[in-house]
Amino acid sequence: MIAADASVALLIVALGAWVVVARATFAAVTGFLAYGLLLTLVWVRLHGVDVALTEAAIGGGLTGALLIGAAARLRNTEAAARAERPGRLVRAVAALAALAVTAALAVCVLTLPVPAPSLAREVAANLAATEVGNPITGVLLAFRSMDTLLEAIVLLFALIGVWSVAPDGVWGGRPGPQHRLDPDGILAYIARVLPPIGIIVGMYVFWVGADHPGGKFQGATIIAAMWLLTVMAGLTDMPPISRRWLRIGLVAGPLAFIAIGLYGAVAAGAFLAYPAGFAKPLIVVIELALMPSLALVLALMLAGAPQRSDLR
Amino acid sequence: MRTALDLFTIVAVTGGAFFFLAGTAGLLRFPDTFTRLHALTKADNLGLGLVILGLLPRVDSLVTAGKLVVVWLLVLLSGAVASQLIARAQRRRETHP
Amino acid sequence: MNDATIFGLCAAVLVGLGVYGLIVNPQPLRKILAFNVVGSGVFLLLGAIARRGAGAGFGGDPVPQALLITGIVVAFSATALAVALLLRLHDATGSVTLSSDAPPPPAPAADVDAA
Amino acid sequence: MTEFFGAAAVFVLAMVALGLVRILRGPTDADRVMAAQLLGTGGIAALLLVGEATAEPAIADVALTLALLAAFAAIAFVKAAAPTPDADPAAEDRA
Repeated sequence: MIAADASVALLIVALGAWVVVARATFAAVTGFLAYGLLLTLVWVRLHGVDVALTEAAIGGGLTGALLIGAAARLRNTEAAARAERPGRLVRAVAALAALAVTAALAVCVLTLPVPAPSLAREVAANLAATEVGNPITGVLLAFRSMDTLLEAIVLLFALIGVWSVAPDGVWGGRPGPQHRLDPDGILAYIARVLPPIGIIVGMYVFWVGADHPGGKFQGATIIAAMWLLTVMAGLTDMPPISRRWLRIGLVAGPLAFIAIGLYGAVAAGAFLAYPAGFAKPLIVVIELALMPSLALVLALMLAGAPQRSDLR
Repeated sequence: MRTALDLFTIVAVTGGAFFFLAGTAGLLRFPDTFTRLHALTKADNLGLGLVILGLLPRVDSLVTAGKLVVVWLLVLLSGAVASQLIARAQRRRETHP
Repeated sequence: MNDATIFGLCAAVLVGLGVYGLIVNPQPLRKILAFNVVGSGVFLLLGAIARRGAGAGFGGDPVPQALLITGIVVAFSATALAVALLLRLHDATGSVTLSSDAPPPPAPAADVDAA
Repeated sequence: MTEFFGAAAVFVLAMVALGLVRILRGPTDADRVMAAQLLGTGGIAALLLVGEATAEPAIADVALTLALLAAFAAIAFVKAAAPTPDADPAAEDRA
């Protein structure tokens, strides 16, 4: 299988080079889509199926749609930007810098300590205490749950950042353009057929996350993508960002997470500690609370800043 | 029995690989966007279908087998929709430049 | 030469490629793309390190793998924020140049300082 | 059999890599999106072949996710390529 690994690695490097040097931005973006797909394959080869699932959902779906949309909207700026291409000297220096970084990292890779330091043994020894079967979920929601809490909050801050670039006149309005519905069109067709399947798959991926690869991020991403599909087909519209249910939905997950953390401080002596015997139910509650908030935040981030002020 | 199933797997997967070859050849050699779309959507879906067919006898749980069939159906669906949409967008571009 | 080493070296090359693109490409969207290439290179490096830490019945060290999931989601949010800023710059000024001595943009740049 | 699946995965990937030439050459953006779509199908096939080789059932879930989101980028492309934001290209030729 070394041959398979080496060919995937070469293909990825070729695509990475293409993303960087392609003349047309759109070509670079499409190259990046393919690149994300190959990364999914690499995560499988590196025995990180959870990571592969995340990459498939985020890299394959959301990032691709985000960048394609941006590239299409910025198409008319491309000619002007070509004139700004730096001269030979800058390019040579940049190439030298890139080579130096690559060489340094390659030396690090080749001189990594043997035997490799690993926390796998500690995770395996303590996983039983969390009562979840998937070690990744154990790490994300028990051993390093502070990281996950902060991540959820970082996502909220990023969304506030996206919203805050809206012009004053449309603040609180609906993100993105209004898509016209063609009730018999093929887009409306797929937007009716795919979301029910997608929601089942999303819930399934979320639910098996306790014991098998999967989890709330992957499930939330799939559900967010399904929602955006119905929006793009014109079947539904993005809500105005000033809606109260929307704001509550966004903060409910992180707030529940913090509340359980505080409960741990009272009941088990440390913030985010779980009392013995309650680890699994508390983890399930956190995941259940976090998932709708994550789906909302991811979909709204992709939809972008508010553009229409109609508050109906 | 095992050997017969293995043989079936090898034949189906090899056939699938052949259709990927055909799809790529069409994508590279056909003269315009529409014919290329044609090559792509026919050959690839058949290629993936045969690969999945070949893998089915080796799957030990019914759930996983069902998932694989659903994967194929979803790819068929999204391939059909995406090629329709791309072809229409392309025709619009060519008729109203 | 095992899988961790192959993809570790692949990651080193990707980071280098991304750094080059980040410096050389004048368009902000291309810089975002290059930054994502750097990011995925770093993730891949961490993935290779996780693979080396396989043990106790796991195919890879679960701690760095969990960090990777967090990282991929955060990288998406950073990209979405960068794209939102860029589109707003484009709406406000009609151009997306980062150059300080570029010709003045056609649209009035009343509410955004293009420099 | 592991070697056979590995070889088949490499072959499908090689085909997909050849298809990437379309992303390089274009000439239109539609060709590029289409080539990415091909890569999606081939990528799922390669993933399943590699997955059989490593015998991890959860790989079917990864393939399911990829298949579900396969059309997402193409739809975003068609929507973004429409000249006016609310024109639906799917409605276009039924006049």
